[in-house]
Amino acid sequence: MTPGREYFAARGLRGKTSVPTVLSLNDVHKSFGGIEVLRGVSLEAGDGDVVAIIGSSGSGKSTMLRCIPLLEMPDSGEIAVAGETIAMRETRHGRRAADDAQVQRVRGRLGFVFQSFNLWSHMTILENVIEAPIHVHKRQRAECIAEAEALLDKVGIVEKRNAYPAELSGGQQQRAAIARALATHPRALLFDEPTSALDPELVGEVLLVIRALAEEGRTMLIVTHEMNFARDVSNRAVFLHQGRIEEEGPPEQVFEQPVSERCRQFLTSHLARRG
Amino acid sequence: MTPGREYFAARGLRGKTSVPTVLSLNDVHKSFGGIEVLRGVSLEAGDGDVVAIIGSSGSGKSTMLRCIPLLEMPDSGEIAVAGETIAMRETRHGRRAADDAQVQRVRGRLGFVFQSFNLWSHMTILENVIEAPIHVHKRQRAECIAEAEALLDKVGIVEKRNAYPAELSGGQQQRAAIARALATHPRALLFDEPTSALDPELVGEVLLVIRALAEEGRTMLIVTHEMNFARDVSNRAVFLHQGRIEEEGPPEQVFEQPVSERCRQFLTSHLARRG
Amino acid sequence: KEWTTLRVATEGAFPPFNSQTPDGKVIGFEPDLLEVICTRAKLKCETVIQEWKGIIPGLLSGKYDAIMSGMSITPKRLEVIDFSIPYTNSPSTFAVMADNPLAKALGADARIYLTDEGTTKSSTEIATKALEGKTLAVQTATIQLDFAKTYLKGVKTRVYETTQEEDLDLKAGRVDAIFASGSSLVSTLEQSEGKIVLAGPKFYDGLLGIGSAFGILKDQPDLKAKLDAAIKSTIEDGTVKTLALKWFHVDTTPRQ
Amino acid sequence: MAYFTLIGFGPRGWGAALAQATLMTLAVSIAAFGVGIVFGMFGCWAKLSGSVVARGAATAYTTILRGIPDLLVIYLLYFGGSQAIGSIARLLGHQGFFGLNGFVVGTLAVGIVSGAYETEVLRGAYQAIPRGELEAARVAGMGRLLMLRRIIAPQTLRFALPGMGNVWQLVIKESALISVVGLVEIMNQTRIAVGSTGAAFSFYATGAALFLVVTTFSGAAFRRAERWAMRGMPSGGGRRA
Amino acid sequence: MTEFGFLSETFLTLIEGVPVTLTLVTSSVAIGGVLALALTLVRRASTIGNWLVSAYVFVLRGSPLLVQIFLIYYGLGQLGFVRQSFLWPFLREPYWCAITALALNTAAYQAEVLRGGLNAVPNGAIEAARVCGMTRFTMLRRIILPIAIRQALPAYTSEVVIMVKATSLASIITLFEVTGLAYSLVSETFRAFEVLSVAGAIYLAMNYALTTAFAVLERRLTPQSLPVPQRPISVA
Ligand SMILES: Nc1ncnc2c1ncn2[C@@H]1O[C@H](COP(=O)(O)OP(=O)(O)OP(=O)(O)O)[C@@H](O)[C@H]1O
Ligand SMILES: Nc1ncnc2c1ncn2[C@@H]1O[C@H](COP(=O)(O)OP(=O)(O)OP(=O)(O)O)[C@@H](O)[C@H]1O
Ligand SMILES: [Mg+2]
Ligand SMILES: [Mg+2]
Repeated sequence: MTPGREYFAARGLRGKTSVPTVLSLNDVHKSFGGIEVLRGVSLEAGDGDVVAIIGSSGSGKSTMLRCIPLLEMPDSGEIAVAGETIAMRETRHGRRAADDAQVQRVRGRLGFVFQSFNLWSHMTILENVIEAPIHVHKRQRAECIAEAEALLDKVGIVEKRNAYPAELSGGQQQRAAIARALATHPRALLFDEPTSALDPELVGEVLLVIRALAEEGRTMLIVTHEMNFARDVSNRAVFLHQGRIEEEGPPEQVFEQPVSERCRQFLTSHLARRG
Repeated sequence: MTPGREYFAARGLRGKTSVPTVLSLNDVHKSFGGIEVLRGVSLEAGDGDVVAIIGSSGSGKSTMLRCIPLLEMPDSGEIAVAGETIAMRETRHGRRAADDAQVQRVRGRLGFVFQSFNLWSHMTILENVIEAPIHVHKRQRAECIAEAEALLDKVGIVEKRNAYPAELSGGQQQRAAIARALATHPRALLFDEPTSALDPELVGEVLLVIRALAEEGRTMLIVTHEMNFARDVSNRAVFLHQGRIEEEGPPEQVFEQPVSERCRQFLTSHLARRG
Repeated sequence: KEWTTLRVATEGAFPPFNSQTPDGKVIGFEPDLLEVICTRAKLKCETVIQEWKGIIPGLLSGKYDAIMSGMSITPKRLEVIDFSIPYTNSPSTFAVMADNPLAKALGADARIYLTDEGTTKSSTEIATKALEGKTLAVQTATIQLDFAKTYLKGVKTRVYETTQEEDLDLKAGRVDAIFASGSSLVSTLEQSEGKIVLAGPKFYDGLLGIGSAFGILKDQPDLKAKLDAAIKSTIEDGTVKTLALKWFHVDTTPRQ
Repeated sequence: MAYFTLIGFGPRGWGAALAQATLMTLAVSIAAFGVGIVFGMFGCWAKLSGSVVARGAATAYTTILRGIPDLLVIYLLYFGGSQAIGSIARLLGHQGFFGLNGFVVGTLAVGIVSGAYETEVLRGAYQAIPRGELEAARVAGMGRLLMLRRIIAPQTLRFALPGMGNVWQLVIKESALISVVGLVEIMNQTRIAVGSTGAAFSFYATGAALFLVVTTFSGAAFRRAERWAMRGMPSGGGRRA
Repeated sequence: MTEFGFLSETFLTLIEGVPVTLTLVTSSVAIGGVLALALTLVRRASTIGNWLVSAYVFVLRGSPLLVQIFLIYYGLGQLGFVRQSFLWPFLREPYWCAITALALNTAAYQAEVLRGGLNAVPNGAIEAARVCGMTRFTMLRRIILPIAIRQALPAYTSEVVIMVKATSLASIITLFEVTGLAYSLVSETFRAFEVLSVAGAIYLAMNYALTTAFAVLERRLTPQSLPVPQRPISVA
């Protein structure tokens, strides 16, 4: 699968600012009950960028991802999507979004795959996928169904389209969640461990899907524990440690010559079991 | 990490019947709404056996595991734990366990780690862990707490002992679920993708925990998508395909010289991305 | 059976027949009369407060021996229980707002006995005509409701559960007149401070019954005889008249 | 008469009587609510049990007791009960009235009726428990009772509390119906006062206010209980968006 | 009169009250439902809204419906300016007062039932809706309410059944439906058991039809209650 790798390597050379920024986090902080989980995270991603986010459990990866669509409200710092900085205001009850309509608009441009899938239990798989295109993006029902079926076929669960989430295996639920996120043609996609429940074959397929999306110019952030996958899929990698970005760069650099001591140590355990 | 590998290789040579059987499934069938998900699965595991179960998404791995403590009622076939065959009877409403007390006794000897964790949301992590030892196994509270804290420490989340499940990251929840399953000192442990939310470091640690348990003579069935992990941890591997066991044997054989065409193909995608 | 004690049920919320003071003492026409009757019948009487809805079931189940609560003798009630002779009989009549022309239109203040068909017909025709297009308030399950159904055909009636509610709607203008027992209207007039007046003729007898009496269980001739004798003596020596004038401001002694 | 004289504690005021009636309402309601919970738990258990007979019986119970006017239940229990006992006693040669205690019968009647509602509330809440957590309890080897006590009951309570609050309100107001058995609770006392003084508004408004006093305190207790039951769900469902 | 003759006559008398009961229930439950939804929206919109709605729910749930009907009908009728106002032709009629009182009351209860349902909506489902850019309203309509209503249905069924019986209170403002007629008949004939049993049978029939309809709805809305056991969807 080297062609993909080369394709990205070429893009990786571009540097950060050569393409318009689609996603950006600027000095984002977030605490839960006094414990600081994010301690100033800054990150930018442009068109076609695929950023892999690695780090140990509890390092704040999910929290960081969840801050982008404001599922968690950052205590401080800025978030921008497609050039639009989300306006915040301080209230007596803490920080809030200043403009709900803006937040909805911004969210409409994003796709999110949750670590715990969060499919809507009262809808079938097909209904889950067509929900946002029809009701948020106001597209034609028939067209949405056709597209949804194509997507479900791509992830290999089209025959489960009329099943409810509770009737699916873990991997099938995860694929449904991926299809749901893709259905709105988002500018940027945020994946929280999108392959955790998938077998190696499917991981390979998801890899192909993500590459195709990158070629269409979509931006992606991918939190993952599978180092092979992270390396293959990304053109940039970020190592998060205790709420800070400890290491950032092209995957070759992060995975092979990490500067940070902590990152090297983290990867050792992986490498140790590769041979 | 070769010592472990050798240890298991030695044990793997024992053959199936040299040690008393702890878990056995005999020709288990299971359908959901007309679709046959398990089509006659037979499997035995003895003291200290660690069986890795691999297979593509939807092949029936979780269903098979869930049949053992009768979370799913098999349509036909027998299940035995620690030499005791679970008695079933046919009723007008289908097959049922004949003796509830027996089922509870058998379940009390098993530990189960769910694919979706299923922590009790109204209890803190510590309470989750001590629940069964105190209330099912009637052990001393103080002793249970001490042991639970040791366990939580082992999986690295002892500082979260008073947090509720909803306040934990995915990996932390998974580790809590593992600690909960270990707390009752079960004869046999059933793991459904126990490392899906874990980073490589933690995967390594879970590996060590499982090896230590195997040395204590505990029997384990582990469903997993991580082939490296499966190979490292097990002394026997089983490849499930469309509800049937297609390949079974020592990990070396299953992973390196699989007989079944389908198994070879499944593993290729993994191997392809290993280099 | 030898009667020495008697448990008597009263609603305790039907002035001026019976009502309560805040400390739970029952006052009114009936308690006063009961005292006299009990002395004369040599009975030790004990009063039980019982909500109206359950007052007859309570008697039937033996919770008390008699009911004295402004209960008129009617054929339907006679199907289930027995009555003593009546101790009071007040006429039924109309009440309207003082400034309403209806006060005059309902006809002259006269005693009409329903047993006399001629006067009944003419006076009810006048009343029916006066009430055309108007609304009349009557209380549910009363002899007055039966009267309205029989003699005031075509008049729109609205049925109320208690007398207080009739008063309120008369004042609010939702109804134009009330048709009720004269003695229960006494408190309506008092509480209205002159804004409400009685109007039209006063009707007696026939459908409207022969008055209020003790309700007792069937087949208890001893008790009935005892009560009847005592009531008779209070009527004859004018005790009933005195008490009626005190509580109702009119003489409601029943005809013998 | 001025309002405050009317409801005051003076010789012509109804204050003391109303206060006593309020205590009676409270006593009856608490007892009946307790009875209702017991019936509700049995009903819920029966409805969810595998037994066809138990389920049928529970369905009949909830359908009939929720379906018929509550007063009928009270009538049947109180007058019917006394009549039955009375006739048995007469057969045995005893005389007189064998009244059942009004408080006991009233409490029982309201309890049985509210138990039918409680059944439904508990069933709805039970079904909201994530299935996975029940499976986790099962594989831990928990028996039915243990699972009920340790997992199902606390979680059911969490989802049932708002509904149970409704049932509590219902019970308080249902207690007003049992004045037919002669208990002087708020509504009955109000009715007597209205009848005796004619001051309908003053007393109805005061009666309503007294009910509000009762519900203020019980409402606060329920809110506390809910907050406690929702522990561990910092982002519990239904948060503001 | 024979026992059977009495029962059938009672039945014929009481059945005349059924239309009154049904119109009162359907209109007040429908209006109350819309109101409850509005209250829920207001409650979630802001802190002040939450406070106001809580106060409303508190007062309406905390006092007897009987008193509420009484105050709306007789209380407002006492006030001179209400009688002068344009509302009087409307408030003059017992029917509209009854519907107003019943709807206001059930709205408070329904809002509470809905809140219980909302508490049971998994947070994950809400988050998934938020990240795909749904407006609050769409989210409420498409995700939250369907799940919440499903959860709240048993309690909601109870509420409607209670309303069917609560309509009997309308008799204090001169609307005689089944219970009102039954009480009149009881105080005419004093055969409480027989009359109330017939009334009970009529209510049972109405409520049985209602609960059956709701049970069907409940089954329809519960895909997971297919014969297969339920499976967890997600944690957290
Ligand atoms: N309750 C159910 N109702 C209907 N179908 C079900 C149910 N549970 C599982 N299935 C189906 O059974 C098949 C096997 O499911 P199972 O969960 O055992 O797969 P798996 O091997 O664990 O897959 P994964 O690796 O994705 O978790 C799947 O196709 C699934 O859709
Ligand atoms: N709602 C919450 N309340 C309190 N603490 C929280 C909450 N959510 C997350 N945390 C804590 O914040 C830290 C970071 O959590 P996060 O979910 O971002 O980790 P992660 O990097 O995604 O880990 P994993 O790989 O295990 O999913 C953890 O220690 C977690 O316990
Ligand atoms: Mg995470
Ligand atoms: Mg699975």
